[in-house]
Amino acid sequence: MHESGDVKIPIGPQHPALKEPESFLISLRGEKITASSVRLGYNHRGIEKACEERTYTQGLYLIERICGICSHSHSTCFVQAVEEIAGLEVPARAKYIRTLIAELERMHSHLLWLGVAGHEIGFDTLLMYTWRDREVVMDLLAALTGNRVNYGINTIGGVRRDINSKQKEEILGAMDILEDRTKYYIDLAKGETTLIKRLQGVGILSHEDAEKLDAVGPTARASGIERDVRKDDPYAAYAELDFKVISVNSCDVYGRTLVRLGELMESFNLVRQVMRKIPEGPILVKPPRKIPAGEVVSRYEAPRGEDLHYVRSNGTEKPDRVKVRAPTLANIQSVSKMLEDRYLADMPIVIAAIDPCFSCTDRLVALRDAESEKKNTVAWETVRLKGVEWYKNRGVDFTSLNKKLTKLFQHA
Amino acid sequence: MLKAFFHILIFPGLLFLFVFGFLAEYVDRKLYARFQNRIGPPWFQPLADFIKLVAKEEIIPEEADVKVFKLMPVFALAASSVAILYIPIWGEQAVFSFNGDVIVVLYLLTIPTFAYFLGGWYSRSVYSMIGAVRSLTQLFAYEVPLFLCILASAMLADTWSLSGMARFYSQHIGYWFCNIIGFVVSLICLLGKLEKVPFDIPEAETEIVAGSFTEYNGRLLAFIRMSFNIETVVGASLLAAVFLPFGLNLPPAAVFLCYLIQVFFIIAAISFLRALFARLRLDQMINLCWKYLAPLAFLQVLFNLTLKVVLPR
Amino acid sequence: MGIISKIINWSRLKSPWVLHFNTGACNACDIEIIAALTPRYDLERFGVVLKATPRHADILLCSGPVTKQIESRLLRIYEQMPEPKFVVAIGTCACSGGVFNGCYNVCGGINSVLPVSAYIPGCPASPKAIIDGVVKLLQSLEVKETKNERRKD
Amino acid sequence: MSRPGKIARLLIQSLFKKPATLNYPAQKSGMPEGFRGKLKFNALMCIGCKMCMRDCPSGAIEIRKIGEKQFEAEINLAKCIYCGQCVDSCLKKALEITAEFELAKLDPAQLKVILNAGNTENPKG
Amino acid sequence: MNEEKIKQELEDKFSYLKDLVNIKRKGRIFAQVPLGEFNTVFAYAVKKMGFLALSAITGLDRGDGVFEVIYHLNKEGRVLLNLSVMLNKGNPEVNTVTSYCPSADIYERELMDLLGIKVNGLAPGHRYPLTDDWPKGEYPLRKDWKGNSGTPFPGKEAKNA
Repeated sequence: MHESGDVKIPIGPQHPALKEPESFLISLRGEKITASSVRLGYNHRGIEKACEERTYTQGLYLIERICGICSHSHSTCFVQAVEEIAGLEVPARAKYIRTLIAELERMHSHLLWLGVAGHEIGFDTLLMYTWRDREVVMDLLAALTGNRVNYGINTIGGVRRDINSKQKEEILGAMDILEDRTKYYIDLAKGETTLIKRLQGVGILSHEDAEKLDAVGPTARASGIERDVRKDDPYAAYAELDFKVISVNSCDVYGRTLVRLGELMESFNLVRQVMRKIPEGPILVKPPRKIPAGEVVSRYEAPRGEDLHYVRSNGTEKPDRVKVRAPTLANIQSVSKMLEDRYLADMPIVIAAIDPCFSCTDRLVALRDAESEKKNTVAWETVRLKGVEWYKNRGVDFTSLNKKLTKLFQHA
Repeated sequence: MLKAFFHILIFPGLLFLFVFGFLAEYVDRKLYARFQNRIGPPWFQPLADFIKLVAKEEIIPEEADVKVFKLMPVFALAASSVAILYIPIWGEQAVFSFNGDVIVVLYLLTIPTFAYFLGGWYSRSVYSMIGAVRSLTQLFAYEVPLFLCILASAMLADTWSLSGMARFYSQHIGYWFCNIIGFVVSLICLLGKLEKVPFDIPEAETEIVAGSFTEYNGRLLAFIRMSFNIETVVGASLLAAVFLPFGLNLPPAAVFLCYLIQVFFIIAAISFLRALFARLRLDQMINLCWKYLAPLAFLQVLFNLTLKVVLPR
Repeated sequence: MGIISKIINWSRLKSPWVLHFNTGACNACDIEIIAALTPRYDLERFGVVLKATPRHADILLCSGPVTKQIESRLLRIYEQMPEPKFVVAIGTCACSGGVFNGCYNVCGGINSVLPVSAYIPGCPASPKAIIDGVVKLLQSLEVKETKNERRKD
Repeated sequence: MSRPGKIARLLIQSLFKKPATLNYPAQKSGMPEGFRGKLKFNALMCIGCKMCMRDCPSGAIEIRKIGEKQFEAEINLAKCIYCGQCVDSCLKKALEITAEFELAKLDPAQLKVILNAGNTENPKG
Repeated sequence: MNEEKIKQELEDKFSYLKDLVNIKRKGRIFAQVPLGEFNTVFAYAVKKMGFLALSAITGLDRGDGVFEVIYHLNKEGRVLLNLSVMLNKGNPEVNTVTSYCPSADIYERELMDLLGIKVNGLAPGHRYPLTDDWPKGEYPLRKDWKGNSGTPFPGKEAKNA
């Protein structure tokens, strides 16, 4: 797919557009992207194997650290699986608390995404404001769970911390603040010309492609696939709550933005419902140390899409196999499609638009990227010629100027 | 002779420019931060950055063409500093002026861009390459409307010397209003020249790391940043001289004060715009310049032509 | 001579430009680093600017356990940074490998690869902790520099 | 209807508003209560069952017998992930979590903290 | 969406699936398919029964010289049909399913790299997730794989102590 003539740019592993070490290889013709490929694995720590040699309790914290942004997603998904195998009936209150944290996490993740998206298109002001407002959620999470990220609220059989009435009020108060901030951002997203210019029609992923490539989460929902595990296969307390699945049909980055903003609004009302409906009672049932043998597939709607854990136990206190399918792994396959004949300038936002979370993705084993080693070894002569040719076609001729200058500097 | 040296080295030459440059950067960054509801850097920040960079180890990438790589930043710095000498910043009279210095100044202001282009081109890293080519492409987009606007106002003043223009406009204060379109357009173009959002395409961080300057570091980077600051000052002074002819006939101190106010007003405007928009794509930017700014500039020219015919002297 | 080097030291302490490199972290520390730059915490108060390329940076902020395949790259980035340069390990994983100790693909903390000047534990290290760490580092440098001064004179 | 510069009003407002920035560290401000920071060890309560060691996800804590019914805990701040599992696992409430989060150290040696009856919270030196 | 119906349909269509299909709970159907018949069943599930989306492919080492590969198919994201197939550790081979679900590609590469399961008919491409110079015959997820170096997990020492 990468033709020899084209300019190849390695994006990553250390690149401002990616907050994580991953490597995309982009072939350019002028400003146009002709081909792109992704190499994963930099973030690979071998978690799946490691889980096999840790007890469920230890494993839980490890799983939580698959990803710092959707930590609650992974840990919940895992404990749900373990509880199902062990046949534990989790108290209703615990389920509601999990739901609460899940929605708060979704808020912080989507606000974060909005900021990052802003940064990717050079709109740092948006980054600054969204992250300022995100701090409200972070404070809540810190107060409720005891940590800003990697909350450690889940434990097998329930949750570790209860919420009191004072916290309830704080939460509701915060929801109001966040809601009108979000309304403002929706207004902004719908109204700011430069923003729309950069997002609309970029990173097209048609409905068919989305289905063919099994896209999940906002990426899929922006291509008109109404799929949300919270509705389709309710877990925690979602069965008892009512909410809409946001989906639009624009199939582009702009659509994904709107979907996420819409989901934010949904999350606010979900949290309000939780606060209203949350029953009294215990928050934890004592789990056995040894989990009986069995196998379970557990699903969870992470902010980025469906998270899927397969857990098989063998009656000991350590799992036999833990398989994690993070949402990004499902979505990453559609990135190349989205990048097809876009401009280089669109690359960061298109990649960002699936809200990639590579630390989730590379659970397995690492790879050393052969291709991005080319960074310094790209035959710059070809690069130059291509560039010159491209601009010549557009009526700009460097070659003569270039010759003159080289002469000049040889004399000098 | 001595006087010339004084002008070149002290005022309004290098020393003044450096100080003013630091001030400009500070104001820009501080305002930017405040627009974003942050505190922002302390007043000495630009100075500290500069000294640190100058004192830092210098690495020259082995692929780079050393001569050009080293020469270009200095070149840019020099070019942008020289320009100030032709711009009236204290009263109506520039240090040096002759009929036609407008064009000289404009071209002096173009040189840095070329310098960055060559610097990036010869550091021979992919990112620098693309950045360099982008900055040149961008140059072709904003240069025309900018020149047209200045031209328009020159035509109205019927002189090719900046000092002359300043004199003319300060005498017919009413005329500045005719150039309002020109002022706005050229302000936007200035953003392009200074490679600031929404036109920071050549150094778009998330796309091509730091564009032409990816490989630069230490002293050379310091020079580049400095020449950007000086460009800011010169550009702002130019616009002030051409479009904001206020308080030129006050007592000298007041004149200088007015000048400062005008320049800082323009700098503030720049950092405001910079906080306001998302970065445009190269093609979008070119569209903007050719489809909207250039025609507007033309309009300005025609308007001024008719004005010259209609209005009595 | 003394005065000049004093000025230089001062400038170094006042404008630490940082480069953030994720050596296999779980993102938690990374987002906290970004959070430390946003209005609530605003590291720019201390002159800290997040730079895109190693060439411009003075301080390398590493987050995460060093995975086997990032090791070489980490070294390369470190080499690309011009002297004087410092490394700060942010988060438990960066300090020691944390929960990832024993994962066959992890080398352990940053200090197993690079000389580290400051350790900021925490999982993740909260923005406040990061600011605290950076400030501690700068203060220590100040002290060191002045000591060197005395030795010179 | 979209127009450029929709955010302008907000910008102007915040120009005249007080920045959202906390004046940390000049003005100390702690974490919300219940924040999981550094561990506290009440040596007198410890019975040396080592449940904490057993459940610790990162092997950050080690309980050592230093005498008859006397134990000391070595906590490696660099390994601890501040999850508080040990506190939950502890049968005798010998371990507590404090909200102390400013743990940055320049010297790795200081990251190992030995807690015993003598000092329950702060490392010596 | 009725799990019973799906179970019924499968069992009627393929007699050898009698009491190999079981419903673990709402929306979770596990079916163990004989190796030889796998492709037909898979094709049928995708083409006829509308299990269009492939959520993931899990490969695992059951220890007793048997590998298991589980295909997690889902229908409009509601019902999960987990088709598992047993392979002999001696010569583990499956046929690619990329022709039915293109997204299977990445999971199948995982199988190849981590368990050393041969996937027939998989289009060439760079390997995932292992590095290109990964030693031959090293398959991390096999139970008998003792791992390359890496600091021992402290938890172990804790237990020994």
